[in-house]
This record gives sequence, structure tokens and C-alpha cells, in this order.
Amino acid sequence: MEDKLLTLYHDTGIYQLEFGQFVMICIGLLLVYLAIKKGFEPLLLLPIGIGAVLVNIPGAGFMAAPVYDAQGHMTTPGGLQYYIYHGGIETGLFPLIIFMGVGAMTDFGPMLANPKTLLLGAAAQFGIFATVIGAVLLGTSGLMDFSLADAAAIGIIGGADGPTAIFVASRLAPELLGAIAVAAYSYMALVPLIQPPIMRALTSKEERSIKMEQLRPVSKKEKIIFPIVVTLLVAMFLPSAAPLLGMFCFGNLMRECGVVERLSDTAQNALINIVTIFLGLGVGSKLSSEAFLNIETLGILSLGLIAFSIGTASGVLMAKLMNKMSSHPINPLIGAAGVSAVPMAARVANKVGLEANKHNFLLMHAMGPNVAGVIGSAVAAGVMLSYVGS
Amino acid sequence: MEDKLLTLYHDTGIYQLEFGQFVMICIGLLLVYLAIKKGFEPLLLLPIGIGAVLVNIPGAGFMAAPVYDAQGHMTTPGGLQYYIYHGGIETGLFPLIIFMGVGAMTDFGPMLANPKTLLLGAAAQFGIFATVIGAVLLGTSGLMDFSLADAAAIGIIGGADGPTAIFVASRLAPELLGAIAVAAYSYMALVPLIQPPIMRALTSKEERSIKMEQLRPVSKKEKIIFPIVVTLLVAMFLPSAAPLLGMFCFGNLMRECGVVERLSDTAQNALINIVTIFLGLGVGSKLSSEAFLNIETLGILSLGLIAFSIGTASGVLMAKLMNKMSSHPINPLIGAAGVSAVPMAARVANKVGLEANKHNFLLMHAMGPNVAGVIGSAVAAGVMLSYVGS
Amino acid sequence: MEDKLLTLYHDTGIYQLEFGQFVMICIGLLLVYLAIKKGFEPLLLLPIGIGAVLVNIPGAGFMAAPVYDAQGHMTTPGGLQYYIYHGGIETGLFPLIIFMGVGAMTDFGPMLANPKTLLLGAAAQFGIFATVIGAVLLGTSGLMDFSLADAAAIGIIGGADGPTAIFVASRLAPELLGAIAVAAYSYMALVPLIQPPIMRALTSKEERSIKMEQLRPVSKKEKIIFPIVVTLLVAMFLPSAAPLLGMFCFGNLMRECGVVERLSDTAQNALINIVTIFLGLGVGSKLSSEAFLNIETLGILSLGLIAFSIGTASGVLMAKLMNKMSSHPINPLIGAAGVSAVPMAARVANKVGLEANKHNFLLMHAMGPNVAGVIGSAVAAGVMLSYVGS
Amino acid sequence: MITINEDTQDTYVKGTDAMNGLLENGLGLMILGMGFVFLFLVVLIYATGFMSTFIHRFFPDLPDKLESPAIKQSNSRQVASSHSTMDSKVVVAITAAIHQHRNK
Amino acid sequence: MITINEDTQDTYVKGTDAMNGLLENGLGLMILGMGFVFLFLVVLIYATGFMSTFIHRFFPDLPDKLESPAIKQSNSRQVASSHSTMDSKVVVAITAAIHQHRNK
Amino acid sequence: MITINEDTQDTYVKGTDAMNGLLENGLGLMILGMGFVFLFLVVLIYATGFMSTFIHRFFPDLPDKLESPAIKQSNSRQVASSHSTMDSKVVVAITAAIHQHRNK
Ligand code: NA
Ligand code: NA
Ligand code: NA
Repeated sequence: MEDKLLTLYHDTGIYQLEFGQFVMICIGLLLVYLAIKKGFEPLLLLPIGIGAVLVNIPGAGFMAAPVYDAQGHMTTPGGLQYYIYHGGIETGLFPLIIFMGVGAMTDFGPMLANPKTLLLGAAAQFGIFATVIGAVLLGTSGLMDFSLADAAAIGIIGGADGPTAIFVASRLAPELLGAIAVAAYSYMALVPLIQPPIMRALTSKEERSIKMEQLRPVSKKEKIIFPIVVTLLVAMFLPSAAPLLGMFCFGNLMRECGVVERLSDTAQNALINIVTIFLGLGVGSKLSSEAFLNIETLGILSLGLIAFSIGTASGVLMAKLMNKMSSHPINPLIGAAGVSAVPMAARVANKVGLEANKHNFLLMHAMGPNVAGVIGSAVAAGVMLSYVGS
Repeated sequence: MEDKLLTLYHDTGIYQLEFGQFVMICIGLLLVYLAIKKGFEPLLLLPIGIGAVLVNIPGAGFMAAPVYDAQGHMTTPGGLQYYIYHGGIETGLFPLIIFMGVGAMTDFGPMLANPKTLLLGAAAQFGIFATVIGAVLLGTSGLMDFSLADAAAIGIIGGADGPTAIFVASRLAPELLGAIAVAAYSYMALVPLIQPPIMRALTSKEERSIKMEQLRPVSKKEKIIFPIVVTLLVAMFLPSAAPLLGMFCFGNLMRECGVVERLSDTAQNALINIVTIFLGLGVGSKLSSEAFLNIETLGILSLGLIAFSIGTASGVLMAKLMNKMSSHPINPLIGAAGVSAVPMAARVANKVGLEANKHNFLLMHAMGPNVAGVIGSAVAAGVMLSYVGS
Repeated sequence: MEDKLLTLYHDTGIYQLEFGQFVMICIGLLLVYLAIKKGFEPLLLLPIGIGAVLVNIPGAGFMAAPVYDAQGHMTTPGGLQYYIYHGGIETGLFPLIIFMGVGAMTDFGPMLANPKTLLLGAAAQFGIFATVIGAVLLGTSGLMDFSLADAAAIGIIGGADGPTAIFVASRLAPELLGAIAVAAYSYMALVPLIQPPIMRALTSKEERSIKMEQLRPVSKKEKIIFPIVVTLLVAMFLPSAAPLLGMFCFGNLMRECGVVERLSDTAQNALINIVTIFLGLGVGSKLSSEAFLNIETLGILSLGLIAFSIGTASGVLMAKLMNKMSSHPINPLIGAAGVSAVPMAARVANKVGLEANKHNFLLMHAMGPNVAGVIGSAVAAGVMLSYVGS
Repeated sequence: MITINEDTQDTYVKGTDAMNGLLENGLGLMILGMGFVFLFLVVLIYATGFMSTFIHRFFPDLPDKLESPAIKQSNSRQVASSHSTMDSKVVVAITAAIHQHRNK
Repeated sequence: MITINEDTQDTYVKGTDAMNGLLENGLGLMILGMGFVFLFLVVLIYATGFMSTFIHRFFPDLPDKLESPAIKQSNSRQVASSHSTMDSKVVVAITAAIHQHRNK
Repeated sequence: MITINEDTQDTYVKGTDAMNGLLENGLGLMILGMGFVFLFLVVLIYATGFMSTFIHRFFPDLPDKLESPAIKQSNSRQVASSHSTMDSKVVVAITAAIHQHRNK
């Protein structure tokens, strides 16, 4: 009896809790707080935060591997997050399904009306690669222990695209996945704070007031053919980006083709919601103290912020260049939307534009570079996967 | 030709059917009948009943294991229920997902308005532990072959909570899972028959007529913080209950936080419905004649009934005690709702209360102990899992 | 640097693409075109087409198997379609879940009002077995390399029922699955072109103008009991058809019983949509050039067309016979609906009937044989699985 | 499951025997198969008829009024299903709205 | 996890010792279990009370007006949930419809 | 997949060679990466432009009238999508309700 009581006490969290776990539970709660109170990408950060809390409960076994006997029968079942992580994230299934759903939610119309904005989506990816160099420098300096694969995975934070970041990190640097996902979603939520100062610093008030021409209407047929064109170009030039962009375009085709509305509806709602819940819990499972509480995480968080800033700056600068070269006026602010972070970055461009000229609505024009940024960062991801191997 | 005809005949159910399978198919049909005609928890008992019918069709192979060759290629695929049972129930995934959905459907408001009702949710769990003793006595008497793990799994029927019962049984006594799940859901459906006589026997008409004070309004913030508090307490005191209560609180947090409505909606609808269908078929797969047609099942069914009765009685008695000790009046009937069986038990309390005083609406007051009972039985489940091991 | 550039070039599709892959991508695009532009069963042919495109992108690895190290840890994750195919199609799970959803969408009312139409659903399955003989003849002739299992799987195209065809093919001839599924769904879409000439050739204008008596109303109870009766008969006579018909009847029971509306709704919408997306991608994964670009595919496509034609003809002839023998008039056109292809074939019968007599609405009467055809082809599938083994 | 005759298994031998075996098996499958399909559906006709008679005699019921199920069915394939719940909610909301509107 | 006493593991021996061990274990489970359930829920009562006081004192808030949550809850179990979104859409549509209707 | 240079693989050696190899690889990744991203998107610009011209010339079409897609899109991210079906049902229900109400 007394010994049972003792073992029950030894089973409690109070007895078992390590300091690192305590800190990680607090970090999980911080993410939950940011999600609920500050509205930081709550669809992801809430499940990630709870996932971080659960995985750090000592003795709860959320990441416990199942145990089988010699005949292959299960003797102890695994934990919930073990199955989620190994079934859906390590395999890449969840990010790809989410990307399909995002594709089904994306309207390429504004981009098709003005395809040149794709260049802005390309320029803003400079944040990704600049960050790779930053991570490599930290690695070679001996301060932090980053390999090239780690550096590439960290750089992708600059893509400002959650599923892409998770997909790349799960392949190139699984042990950094938690920190990378948290950084990516946090900074995506912080876009309204990070971007405006950079945008204002790099543009004059006249430039910010530039009115752009009304976008031409885009026909249904263009919208249907476009995802197929992207898929074929990816197949030709960059097969390593085909999982991401292929699923994205599949989702978009379901949306635009008009004959599979029930599938498109499910991809945009029930399916993406289910997978989002599990993706969040699975990403949270990588927020263990060993993987998160180290100097590398600080490096990742700093580099992520730098990546966003450089991406924003290079988007704006490219837009300034295009404005000089083009016969049609281009407001440099829409370049900042090229980092993706759909639709937050486009709204930020619209808002900063309204400050300069309260009759200048840039939202529609900024949606073009915004969705172009999604393609751009998926292409960058493909290059990295191909270059670094896996 | 003739030999083919013969083998075709040998493949028929008529040729292969054993008596036990015939009886189990009849039991499956009985469950379907109870679900449809009597409205016994149809969401679960209908799939369980059909699952029992399907698994007992001789030669249909619903529980057949897949066969692989030496290279690991599948030569014969497994049966549907094999994959469901081993993928979703043995691993504990399905009960946990359902518990998340139930959390997203639960309003803790009435309980937060009157937290003392948590005591009622505690008292009513006495049914669980009394039943454990009952099962142990049957085991020691030599009448039936129950180990301590079996006894614990049988006791949890008294928790009046389906997913908890399935989760515990799948870990402690998988071979009894079918009978335990059937008993748990059947008695939950029978709450309107089982509880009222006990409630009337233990209370006077005056007691049943006690009016309770209007509940105070509960702020949104309290509802948001509460699931986090529960999760942290579980993490501190009883990690073995963390899978159940962590997922339950996660679902409830999604409901209350107000920023992830689409996730909460999916957890309450598409996701829980999908998992309910498969959970039912999977539980039904354990209703094979070997596992069900024996003396132990009789013991389980009797003990389950006793568990419900003792739980109801102890809830009512605790409420009487609290009424005596408290300055605010407490109607003893709401104690019966502490067994969980949400929201059936609360409705029963309301109905019995209306019989005594037709202006006395107890529903709101009974919802507090009712949801407290869910927490109580999950805590009891955690203690059992920790005590008995797995 | 230059060597990296070279390897990046070697990774491109341009460098790696084989001619067979190019052809298969074109065939995938053709399916997408037929789905969108011609409305050929778009819910399936769109995902199948995209699946065919994706699986044939060289180096994209959509069908790559995961690689594990000696300790069982994953070193390289598998491709999306690998997991879908081996998890959902090879195991038979996806066709069975879809069949459950189709059951939940099916109204047996018109068939119950006139059960004799079940004979039409039987007669139209002659297309299946005649095609088996055709495939066997092609096999024995040495022209094509078909075993008995292959022949059976090809024959099932004549069942005009997608999930049944996929289920049978995945068990009897997985390497032919792609061609069989494409043939089945394409011809189902072509029913309005294939059937009318045959129907007109075999009937006189008077026969096509026959008015049928109003169907009797069918009570709710009959609709509830019917799926149970079918399940029990299958259990008695043909357990090998129990997976298909058991799930179909389970879905139908959820629909009709009226007490599990939320499960029925999910089975008909979110769940079937999710599984349809993945089923399509998984079937598309079998459209590789090795499996598709050979003489056998031509045989399959021709035999499938023959199967549909023979099935239509035998349905019409049986209806003519029944019209002669029965006291109640039977329009021979409704016999053509016995091939299944719900609800397309019933609409075709209605349309051809309206040509002959513009006040003669046969739709309701054709729905009986139409759903009977679903049962008929599932029974035929069961016989094949039992006869050929697996 | 029926075990396959040895000769069908080595179809690669392609001897005349194997061919004949394959053809014979195919014919057997056709005859048994069609026979079984008819047998099963005839049994089902009788079972259904018996079921309906039984229900009408012993559990008579008001039939669903105004039933034209085939048309309903062919629609329900297209449209999402949660129809009735939807409509009832809509009706509740409308009733409320109209009352408000009236009382203005 | 607590390791099981050796005697409970061989319940098949069914010696008197084993039986007594099983019974003893069962009683232990009952006492520890009920004790723990009460302990946990009492702690939860205090934690909840503390939480509510804390929130009311430091983060006072307009409470949800007209709250009768239990009734809402018991309904929400039955009905599909996307209630509020639904209703807002419905209300928008109704407002539009009524305006149209008025302006006829 | 490109095989990693041997020196990047043993980053644990941390010799100057390895560091230089890592930095070189990083620079290579940056140049190739940005180059490829631009190349791909420029190709995509031309492909898209060609596609649009081709469609407008050979398959002219009434464009979607009144298109302001970005705004629609930014909403559709927030709101559940089954919008149009919903609204049409709502409108049907409202029409019915208003007729009833009128005829009272
Ligand atoms: Na981006
Ligand atoms: Na309980
Ligand atoms: Na058929």
C-alpha cells in the first residue's frame, strides 16, 4: 500500500519534471497566449503550443514509441504525437495536404492580370538565400553547429510560408523543425510590425502614393490552364519542387475547374482543418527541451527575423527598379508582399499605401506578388532539396 | 466444374457458419435494433452492431491480417476491421480524437459558475472503484477469470464515458473491449431507466423540490483559462491521465478561445463523425464469439449495471451531504448527474426534479456535475493506468 | 560550382524525361481535359489525371518507397502517392469507404417498390462475364498476356461501378489497376453515347413508348430493413462479397435509419470527398508507362467497351422478356439501367424514353434496375474473388 | 478461397493444355458467375417481397407521403445533404427576422 | 508505470496467496483511486476558484450577457455547431431579401 | 539528388578546409538558388503571357464580369467556402418564407 502510494508519487509530474520541460511548457503556453490574445496565426500556433505543452509532460508518453514483441504484436501502444509525427510529418504527407488546401483557397487572378509581378515574388526570396549564408557563417564561426542542410532549412523561414518551411525542415533538419516552424509562423504573424518600417525607409512618400492601373479581368480559362502550366514547368525544370507545387496546383485546379466543387470545398475546409490540427500537434512534438533549449534556437530566431527583413527589402527594391523600367506605374510597396505570408503581407502593403494616399487601394495589386511569393518560395525549396540532397 | 461448384459452396456462410458466429450476428442485430428503435446511443451502437455482424461473417475476412512475402511485399491485404482496430483502437488514437471532439462540444460554464459541483463529479466515480472490488471478488472466487487489469477495465464502465472506457480497456484488457464498450454505451442509454428509482429512493420529496440559486454569469476569460488549468494540474499530479484530459482540454480550448472556429467546428463535426464511424466498426470487431460468449461477459454486464447504480447513489448522497454543509441550497438530484453520461444524466436530474416541483428547472445546475463527471472518470482512468501498469 | 550546376541540370525533367513518361503525362492531361471540358466523371478523372501527371514526373519521387536504416529509422521518406497507394488502395480501404458513402447516397425506394427489377440488375451483369471470356480468348490466343485473374479484373469493368472495379482489380490484377479504373470511369461517363444506339436497335418505338404504372410508396421500415436483409443474404451465400456489400449496406442503413444523421451526412460528404481525392491520386499512380503503354491496355479498353455494350443489350433483352411474361407493363429501356453507372444510366433510359413519347417519364422506374445493378456487380465481384482466389 | 488449378498458374508455358485450362476456367467462371448472380438476386427478390409483406402485415405504417424517391435521389447526389437541418435553421432565423421586421 | 507485484501476475496459480494478493491490490486501487480523484478535484476546485477571483480582480470583463449556458450546451450537442457563422450569414441574406421585398 | 562534398559531411572536424567548403557550398547555393528562382519565374512570366495571348486569340471568352478577385480572395481565406450553395439555399428559403408571410 505505502509502496504503491510512493510509486504513484514517483509517477507524478511534480516528482519527474525537469527544469527544461518546465521551460518548454511555459514556451508552449506563451505560444497559446500569442495565438489567442495577440492573434498570431492562431490556426497553427494554438495546436503547436498545446503540442509543446503535452509533449513535455513527464511520464505522459505523448512521444513514446510503441513496443512490439518478437512475434510483431504490440505490447505497449505508442503516444498520440508519436503516431502523428511519424505518420504525417516525417513522411511529408501533412504539409503536402495543407498545401493542396491552400492551393484550393488561392486566387491567381490578380497575378494573371499582371504576370510581371512574379518578378517581385522572385526577388523577395533573396531573404531565404541571404539567411542561408548567415546560418553558414554562424556554422563556420563555430558559434553554432549548423550544417549546410541546417542552414538551408533555416533559410526557408524567409519564404514566409508555413507548409513549405515544415516540409523542407522535415527533410533537411528534422531536429530543428520545432524552432523553424515556430519562427516561420511567428514572423508571419509579425509581418504587420516587421515590414512597415522597412517599406517606409526604402521608399519616398511620392513612391508610396503611386496609383496603379486597374487590373484587367482574367478569364476562367486562364485560371484553369495556369496551374497546369506551372505543374508542367516544374516537371521540366525542377522536379524536386514537384511535390509541393504539384499538390498546390492540384488544389488550385480543383478550385478553378468548376466541376469538382465538392472536392474543392472539402480540401478547403474539413480536410485542411483536420490536417491543421494534427500538423500543429506534430510540430509541437518537436518542441522538446533538448531540441529547443540551446544556442541554435536563438540563431534560428534571429536569422528568421533577418530573412523576413531582407526579403521585404529586396521585394521593395525590385519593385522600385521595375517602376523605373516599366511604362506602367508600379507602387514599390507591393514588392514587400512578395515574401508570401498570404494575405497578411498584401494587407500590410495596402495599409502602408493608404497612409500615404488615403484613396490608394493597393490590396488587389499586392495579391499578385503575394501569391507569386508562394510559388517563389516553393521553387527555392526545390532548389535546396536538390542541392543539399536528403 | 463440379469441384469449383463444391468449393464455391464451401465458401458460403451456410457451410461455414458456426453456432457462436450465428449468436454474435444476432447480438449485433440486437444492438442495431436498440440503436434504431430504442434510440440507445445510436451514434455508437449502430456502427458497433454492424461491426459485430460483419466480423462474424465466416470467410469474409474483416479481421484477417495482411500477409507479406519475405521481401515485405503484401501478398494478401488485410480486412477492413483489422486495419481499423490495429490502426485506431489498439493505438488509442480514435478514443483520443473523439475525446478532443467531445471537449470541443463541452461548455464548462455551469461548472465554473459553481465549482463545488466538482465534488459531485468525484463522488460519483465511487461506482468505478466499487466495481473493481466486485470484479476482483468474482476473480478470486474462481467463478470468473479476471485479473486486476481486467477488474480495472471493467470498473471504468461506471465512469459512464464511452471514449474513456474504450481507451482504458484497449490498454488494460483488449480481449474484454467489446463487452466493456457495449456495456458502457448500453447503460449510458439506459440512464433514464436506471437512475430515477435510485434517486427517488435516496431523497425525500422536499429535497427533490429544492430550488437552487441562479448561476452567476461566467466570463469568456474564465472559460479560456480553465482547460489550461486542468491540463497543468494533470501534468503535475497525474501524467497518466494526460492523454485523455490533455486532448479533452485541447478540444475545449479550441471551442472557447474564439480564434480557431474552423478547427473547433471540424473537431465537433467532420472529424468526430469520421472517427465515430470507424471507432464503432473497430469496437464491433472485438465482438467475436470467443471473446464475448462466455461467463465473463455476464459478469461484465452485471458489474456495469452495479457500477452505474453505485455511482448514482454516491453522487446523490454526496449532494445531500453538501446541501447540509453548504449555505447555498443544493438539490441532491444533481448529484446523480455526476456519473457523466453527458447530457443524458443532467436531463434525467431535470426530469425527476420537475416531477417533484414543476417549476424547478435543474438542467443548468446539473450540467456542472455532469461535465465534472467527465473529468472525474478521466482522472480515475489515469490512476488505474498508473496503478495497474500496461 | 560548375559541377553543382551540372548536377542541377541532371536533376531536371528535361534531362531525365523518358518518352514513355512524356506520353503518360499527355494521357494524364487528356483525362484532365475530358474531366473538365467534357464533364467525364470529373470527381474521379480529375484526380486520376493529375495523379498520372505527377507520378510520371522524372525525379519527383511521388511513388518512391521510404528507406529505413538497420535500426528501423526512416532515412528517406517515401512519396505521397506511395503512401496513398499502399495505405489506401492496396489494402482496399479507400474503395470500401467510398462504397459506404455511395450506400449512404443511395435510395432503394424505387427498387423496393418493384423488386422484380432486381432481375434487370442481374441480367446486365452478363457484360462482365462475357468480357471475361473475351479476355481469356485474347490470353489463349497469345496476342496478350492475360491470366484468369487478369481476365476477371478486366471483366468487372462491365459492372460500370468504379469502387467495385478498383477493389477487384487491386486484389486480382494490381498491375492493370490504372487501365481498368480509367476504362471503368471513362465508359461510365460515355454511357450517354454508348447506350442509346444499342437501346434503339433492340426495341421498337412502341416498346420504347410503354408507360409503366406509378410506383407504390415505400415505407421507412422497408428501407431500414432492406440493407440488413442484403447483408444477411450475403453473409449466407457469398461472404467474399461481404466487404463490398457489407459496407454499402452499412452506409445505406445510416442513411435510412434516421438516428445517425450526422454520421450519414459525413459519410456522404466530408469523408467520401477526402477519400475520393486520395483514391484518384492513388489510382493515377498506377498510370506509369510500363504498366499502361502496352498492347494489353488496348485490349482492356476494347473489352471494356464490349462489356458495356453487352451489359446494356442483355439488360434490355431481359426487360423485353419480362414485359412479355409480366402482367404489368415494363418498358425495355429501363433494362439498360441495370449496368449501374448510377444515376447516369437511369437518366439515359429516361431520355431515350422521352424521345419516343414526350410524356413518358421513366427516371423513377429506371432507378430500380440502376441500384440493382450496383448489387449485381458487387455479387459478381464476390464470385470472382472466390473463384479466382487472391 | 478456391485454389487455382496448377495449369492456370503457369500461363507462361503457353502449351495447348494450359490454354485449354484457361479457357475452361473462364467458361466455368462465366457459368458459375452468371448463375450465382441470378440465384442471389432471385433470392433477394423473394426475401424483399417477403420482408415487405411481413412489414405491411405486422408493422403497418403510414407510408412517406408524396414519395417520388428517384427524383429526390438523383438530386441528392449532386447537392450536399445536410439539407433538412439547414432549412430548419434557416426557417427559425427567418421567423425571427420577420418578427423583428414586423415590429419595427 | 508501477510494476505489478509478482503474485498478481500469476493469477492462474489461483492459490489463496494469489487471491489475497489480488483482493489486496483491488482494495489498494479503490482507496488510492477514490482518494486521488477527490484530491485532484478538490485541488481543481481551489484552482478554479483562485482563477476566477484572479481574473475578476485583475482582468475584469463584461460577462457574456444573458448567459444560460447549460441549455445552449445541451442543444449544441445535438445540432451541428457552425451555428453562429451560419446565423450571421442567414441574417445578412435575410436583411438583403427583406430590403428587396420592401422596395418592390 | 546531388551528393554532398565529403568535407561538408564532417562538419564536426571543423578544420579551416571544412569551413571554407561549407561557406563555398553556401555561396553556391545562394547563387544557384536565386538564379534558378529568377529563371523559373521569368520562364513562368513568358509562359503565362503566352498562355493568356493564346487563350484570348483562339478561345475568346466572355471574361468574368465585375472581377475584383483579390478582395474576394482575401475574404475567402477567412470565411468558410460553401458560400454560394449556402446563399442560394437561404434565398430559396427566404423567398418561400416571405411568400407565406405575405399571403397571411
Ligand atoms: Na515566399
Ligand atoms: Na464519469
Ligand atoms: Na453493375
